[in-house]
Amino acid sequence: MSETLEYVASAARPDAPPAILLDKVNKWFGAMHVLRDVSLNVAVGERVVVCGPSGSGKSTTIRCINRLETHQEGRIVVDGIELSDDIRALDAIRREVGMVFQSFNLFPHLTILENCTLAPIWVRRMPKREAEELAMEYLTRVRIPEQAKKYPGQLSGGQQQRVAIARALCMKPKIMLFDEPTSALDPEMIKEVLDTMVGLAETGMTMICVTHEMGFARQVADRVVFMDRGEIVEMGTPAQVFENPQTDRLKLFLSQILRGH
Amino acid sequence: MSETLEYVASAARPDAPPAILLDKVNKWFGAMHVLRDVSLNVAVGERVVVCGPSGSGKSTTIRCINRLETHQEGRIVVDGIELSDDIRALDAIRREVGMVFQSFNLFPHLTILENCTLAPIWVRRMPKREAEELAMEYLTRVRIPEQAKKYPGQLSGGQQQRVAIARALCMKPKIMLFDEPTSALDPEMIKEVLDTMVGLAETGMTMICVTHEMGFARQVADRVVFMDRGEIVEMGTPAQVFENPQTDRLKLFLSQILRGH
Amino acid sequence: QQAPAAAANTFDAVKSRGQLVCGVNTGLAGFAQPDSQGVWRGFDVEYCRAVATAIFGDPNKVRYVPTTAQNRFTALQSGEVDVMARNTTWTLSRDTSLGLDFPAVNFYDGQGFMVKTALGVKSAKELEGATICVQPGTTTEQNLTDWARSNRIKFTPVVIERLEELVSAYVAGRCDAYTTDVSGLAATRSAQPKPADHLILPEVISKEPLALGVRQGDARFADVVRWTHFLLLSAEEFGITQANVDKLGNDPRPEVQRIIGKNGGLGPMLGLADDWAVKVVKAIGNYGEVFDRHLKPIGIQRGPNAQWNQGGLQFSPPFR
Amino acid sequence: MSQTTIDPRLMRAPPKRKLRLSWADERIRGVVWQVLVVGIVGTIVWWLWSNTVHNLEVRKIATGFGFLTREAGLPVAESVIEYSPTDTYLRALTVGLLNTLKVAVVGIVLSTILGTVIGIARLSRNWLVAKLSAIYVEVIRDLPLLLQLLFWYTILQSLPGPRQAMQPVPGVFLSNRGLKLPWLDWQDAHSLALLALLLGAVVTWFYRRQALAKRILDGQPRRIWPVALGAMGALPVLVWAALGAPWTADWPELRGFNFRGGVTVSPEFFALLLGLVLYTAGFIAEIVRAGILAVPQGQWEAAQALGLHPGQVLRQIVLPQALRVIIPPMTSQYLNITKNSSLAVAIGYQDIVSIANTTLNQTGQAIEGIAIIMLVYLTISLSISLFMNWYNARIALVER
Amino acid sequence: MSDVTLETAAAKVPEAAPRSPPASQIGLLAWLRTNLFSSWLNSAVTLLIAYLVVRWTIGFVEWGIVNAVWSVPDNQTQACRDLKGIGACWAVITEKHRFILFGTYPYEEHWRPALCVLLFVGLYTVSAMRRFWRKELALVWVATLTAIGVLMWGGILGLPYVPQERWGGLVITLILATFGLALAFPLAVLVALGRRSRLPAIKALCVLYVELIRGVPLISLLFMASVMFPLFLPEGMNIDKLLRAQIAIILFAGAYLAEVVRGGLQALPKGQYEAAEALGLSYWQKTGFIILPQALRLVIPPLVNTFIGFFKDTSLVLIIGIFDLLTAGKTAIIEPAWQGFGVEVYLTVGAIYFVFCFAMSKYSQSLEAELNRHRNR
Ligand SMILES: Nc1ncnc2c1ncn2[C@@H]1O[C@H](COP(=O)(O)OP(=O)(O)OP(=O)(O)O)[C@@H](O)[C@H]1O
Ligand SMILES: Nc1ncnc2c1ncn2[C@@H]1O[C@H](COP(=O)(O)OP(=O)(O)OP(=O)(O)O)[C@@H](O)[C@H]1O
Ligand SMILES: [Mg+2]
Ligand SMILES: [Mg+2]
Repeated sequence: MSETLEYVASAARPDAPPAILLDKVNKWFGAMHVLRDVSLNVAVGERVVVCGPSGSGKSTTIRCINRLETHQEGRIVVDGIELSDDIRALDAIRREVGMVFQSFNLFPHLTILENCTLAPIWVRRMPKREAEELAMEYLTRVRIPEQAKKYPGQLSGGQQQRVAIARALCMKPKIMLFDEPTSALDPEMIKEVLDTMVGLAETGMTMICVTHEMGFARQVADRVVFMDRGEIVEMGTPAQVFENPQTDRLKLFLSQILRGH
Repeated sequence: MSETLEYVASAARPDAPPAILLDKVNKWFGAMHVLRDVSLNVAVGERVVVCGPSGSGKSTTIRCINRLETHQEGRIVVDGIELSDDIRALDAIRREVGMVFQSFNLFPHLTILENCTLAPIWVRRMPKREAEELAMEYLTRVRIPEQAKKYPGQLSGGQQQRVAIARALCMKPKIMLFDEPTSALDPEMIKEVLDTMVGLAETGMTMICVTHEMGFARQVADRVVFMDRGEIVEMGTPAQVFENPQTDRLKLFLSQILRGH
Repeated sequence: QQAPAAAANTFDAVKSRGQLVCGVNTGLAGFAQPDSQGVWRGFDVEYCRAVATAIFGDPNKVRYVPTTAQNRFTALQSGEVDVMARNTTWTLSRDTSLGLDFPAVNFYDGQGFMVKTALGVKSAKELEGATICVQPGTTTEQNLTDWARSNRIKFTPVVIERLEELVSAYVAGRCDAYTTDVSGLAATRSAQPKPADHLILPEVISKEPLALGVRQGDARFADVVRWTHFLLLSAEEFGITQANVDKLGNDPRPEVQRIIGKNGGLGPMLGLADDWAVKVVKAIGNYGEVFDRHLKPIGIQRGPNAQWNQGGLQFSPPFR
Repeated sequence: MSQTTIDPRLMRAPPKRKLRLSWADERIRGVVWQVLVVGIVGTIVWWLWSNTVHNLEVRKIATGFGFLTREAGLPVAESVIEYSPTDTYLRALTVGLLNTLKVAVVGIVLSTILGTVIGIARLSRNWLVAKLSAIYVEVIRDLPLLLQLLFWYTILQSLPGPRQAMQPVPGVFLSNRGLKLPWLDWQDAHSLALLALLLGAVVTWFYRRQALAKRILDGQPRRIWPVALGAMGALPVLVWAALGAPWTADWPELRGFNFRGGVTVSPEFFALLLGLVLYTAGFIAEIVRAGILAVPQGQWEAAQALGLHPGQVLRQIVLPQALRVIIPPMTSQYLNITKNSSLAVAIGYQDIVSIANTTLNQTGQAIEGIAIIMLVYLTISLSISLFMNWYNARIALVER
Repeated sequence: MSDVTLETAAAKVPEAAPRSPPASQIGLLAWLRTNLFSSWLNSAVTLLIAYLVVRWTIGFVEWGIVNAVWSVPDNQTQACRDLKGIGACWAVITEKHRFILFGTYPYEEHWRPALCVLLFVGLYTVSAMRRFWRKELALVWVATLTAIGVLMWGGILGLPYVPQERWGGLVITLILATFGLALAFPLAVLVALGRRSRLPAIKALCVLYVELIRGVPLISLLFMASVMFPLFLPEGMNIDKLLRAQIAIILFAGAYLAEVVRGGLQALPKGQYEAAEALGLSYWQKTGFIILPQALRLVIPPLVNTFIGFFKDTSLVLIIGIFDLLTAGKTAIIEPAWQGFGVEVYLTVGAIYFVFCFAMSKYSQSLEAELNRHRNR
């Protein structure tokens, strides 16, 4: 399996230094081994889609990347900074990595605009006026500038998720992580959000996205990673992975999600 | 309009005494007139689907039938017993009428099996063993016998609604009332529940069902009743009502629900 | 503020502060209690004013700190108050183990009983089986049990902390008898709509010398307090009153001359002004006047608090 | 099934984390912060402690619990156990503790009952009943408990004196000395009969359970009352008769100043109990109301539609669900009753606080006295909490 | 869009004229029938309660108004005593109301505590209005409390100095309650955060504090503050009695409020913490901007409940000889002339407590409704 990994990783823009490097990362929850020797190399500007059955460690992997979870073995290097117990390194990385959650996690007591400006003002120490201009710019990009004064509770799920994306973008991150951004949405709203993400992908942003939206993966992903039981089982271009699965597990998985639709 | 009523009512098995008779029933909530001269004759074994816009009094009508609401004018006779303030009559009727609610209303502190055996044991004074056998039989009929020991909170919505149906059946009612049993469910679960109801309809049970599922209505209903603003506006076979609506209101309503799908 | 090491200097501390801090009862009719205007009045309060006058020549340079039965001693120990004029019984253990001194007994009291006349009881010995109202946490409670034991009397206590509630319990008939210091009984009795309905029984079951208190080891300040009390006594003995104290310049009696500081000497020995006594008597009056002003109206007789030459216990050493 | 496919070599245990000595390390920071905070708190405590020791020494205040074995000499009006002023402080304090427990336990039971009734009354369909319960709750909650206690005590004192005592039933007297009830001249026979009654109650209870279980199993109803009558009526009477049927009642009668004989409910106890129960019931009523309202209307309807009777709906469906919402805040109220009983000082009921106050006044052992009060209340509070938490866990809802 | 078509189309449909319900369904009669006389048991209860209410009301009016004595010439209470309880002696309030309200504060200076009470009420009112919920409100608080301190103490601006021992009555109650809660609140927030901390020692300390303080009655803490506190300090050092009581109340209220706040913290979804962390906010930024604003909003009703409890509990300082409202009321009737009129005084004092607590409880209900409306759109 490792040959495949090497091959694919090196295939993706081998010249640039990697934006994210996971090297034999292992993680346990208590005694439960949830990540096993996960190695992944994401080049700058690369767009990676992660899929796999429930409980396979997809969320855990990307949460390790901005250290919402700590890994116990192996190395994670993000944007040239190695994740360790060092708090300064952590701060630096969180500034460079934006994250969008399945359940949006907007701050309900702040307006949309305040949601977007909070971190730039307090973390990046940006002047308020500037932060607001930036926020409006990104809100326009996700096509909801007119909602800026409303509260999250007044928006539909799709709109909320787009705000969440704008909020992350306002920190001008180099890397964006998405954890099943559409799975809490109604079918009609999924499209809104996917469109936004496609637009984002076109700007050349480095992205890792956990999703089961095949169409999206095919359209934007440079690479698809399939995880199962805490391991990366297969990876490759969407075409390789979807049309020509190598392992039984992936075949089974694909048959399931295709049947589900 | 009343000619139509007479005609259809008599068309349905005119020989048997009616299972349910509503005769010019009127009901007010405060000063609000929510049922206006509702007359309906349901023969034994007949399957009636009630539809109509929101707030038209569908729920109120069937809730009057097992006296979760009291009507103020007119007569309601169920299985030969007239509804009045008499508590014994009420007990007798509730024993004969099973009801399934939109929001399932399972008892969350009891297991599935206990949910089903509670009423047989305490109301019908059935021995526990017997009640459990009966419950397992009906749980098998709704295809979830393996969930018997779980609690409602551990089941999906569709499974919960099927438990609710089994629970009502365990009282061996002569009549079943359904109040929008599928409208709180996800599309995939709707099918599970509708299948169960179709199966039930095939046993010849007298049923009144409030639903907007056209497919279901076409498949099982002997008669479709259309209500609006507290009145029965039209009724007839599914074919009559759906293909050949007489009134503007029904036409408008049909165009809406068809557009919605 | 003051530590016990500095306790020897309460006098200086008071002087430099410009105010005397006086611990009083939170409310005891006749002895200490704020009136409708919130001004403290009563027999004990006059002692605070007298000491303040002695030191500053001004009876108003006092701050009153209401103290409860529980916190009065710590208030004094910790320096929260300079002097305690708060119906406190002088006992050996308090004198020794609490770090206090009792410079002067300003009121001789004893514990007695009061009953309703209608009960027909004439002597405390007839109280077998009675219900008796008593305040907790003071010597009263122990006196009562001691007395009951020595007289083989069984009684049911009703133990209520605040005096008002205790009195109202007695008045309402919750108890047959009410026991506290005789002065308190008299005060309660006179406050009743019909005092004649209540009878103070003849037995006095304990000695209750109610004394002023200061911190131990502060002889100088104790002297000031002690001699202020004696001044009030001597003034009464020699007929010096609020009204005539100004006009005694030519009084022939040498003792009177010494008291009013005509020839100087005695005041400065206490660290006070020569005319301290005149000012004190002018402002407060003599012992008898103070007594008549506050205690007589509520029905307390002089009894043991009469001058020694009137058959009482109040005796002032000579001013010389 | 998934477990079998996992390569056993991969079933590794997590490694231990190494600690790096750097301020940037979160764990180092954590340790430093903790050491700092604990150090500061520790220093303050140590400082206060050493001050106290020093002050006690300077002021020659003796410490230690030796005073507990000294003779108390303090009179106690009512006591669950034998007590006379010649007993020790320890015994006096025990009497106080038992008095506290007495009022707390009775108060908890009664206020739970009253509070439940009022809480349900607030949901009554009778407008007057509902409104009055609401007014009751508002008024009771917004007035200081102390004021209420004084109020009830004053009211009870305005009852007639012992000589004019009311006699609602012969042998029962109500006066400002309290409620006097006749009592048996207690003998062994009575103790044994009581024991038999208890035994009978237990037997009946078990029988009832059995009968119900059997009835659920086979649907046959069984009579319970014959067994109940036999076990709780005949058995004690038999025991009592076998032991010679002693029957001399101790009737209260006016002798001298007061009633002698019989048992007494004192006005102090009664006022305290009344005040506590009425006050706490106001709070419990709100808790119960919220609990019942928290059970969705659909549950009532579903149960009714199944044909259950209102009583069965309440017992089988609503209460079990409401209890989960009710129990945690109820625990706080039980704790409050226990602690509020310390206001007894104000109206002359001699609970632990009252007696400990007197003790520390007489002996000057302030620290020990207060330590005893706090220890006693802490123990009671923690026991109540533990019990209620256990009960709460037992009835917790099974979710996913 | 589809709504529009439905509306217009539906409007064209002729509506059948609604019949009004039968007479038994509406109007006063129907209301009485459904609400008061729906069954014979209900009717019986209604009649019984109505009878009792009417009787008590009449009794109270007779006692409190018809037969009452409103004032007597200087302390001659014979007129009151002659009533023998059939009428209230409001003269005691007429005579003593200033003492009850202001205690032993110098009589001529009573305008100062009176002004303070008004300031307190104004402060509460302003704080209660949501449109003033801004940062400046903290300044208003500081300014008002300072002004109150200046007014009460005096000593500057030509106001004569009034030592703390002379303060009393309602002002003391308001001071103890306001300062107590204003200071206990931040303490409670810290303790609640500490109790959820990952650092075991800090967590243990907070748990210890909360459980120890909550487990004992307030009066034992007050007692400790009053009797034993001087022993804890070095010799010669002392703290004002009011301050000691205040500290005891703060510690006690802090433990209770901490549990309330903790409830709010626990109710907050984990996602909020994670989202804030992922944005790179530091612990204190996260706590201050995201966690606390939401958590506190969640627990406003229990918070106000606790406030009400402590407002009343300040009356317990009578145990240590501070003249709060209730103690002042009790002291007012020590004077022999006025002994025996406790009921009138207690009623008055109770009414004052009631006004404040009732206002708080009504306010919390409306606030709860308002905030909830805000939450769901
Ligand atoms: N905080 C936690 N404590 C213990 N176990 C956890 C925790 N979070 C996740 N796990 C476990 O770790 C494993 C991997 O979880 P993870 O959330 O990464 O899966 P996933 O691939 O994202 O699944 P899903 O598609 O359901 O989101 C699962 O078995 C899960 O139960
Ligand atoms: N308990 C009640 N009190 C007052 N009005 C009520 C009550 N229940 C229902 N109504 C009113 O009665 C009318 C009929 O209600 P009903 O629930 O029967 O409508 P429905 O046809 O079932 O509508 P939906 O499709 O929304 O369930 C509505 O206008 C509703 O607002
Ligand atoms: Mg996941
Ligand atoms: Mg409906």
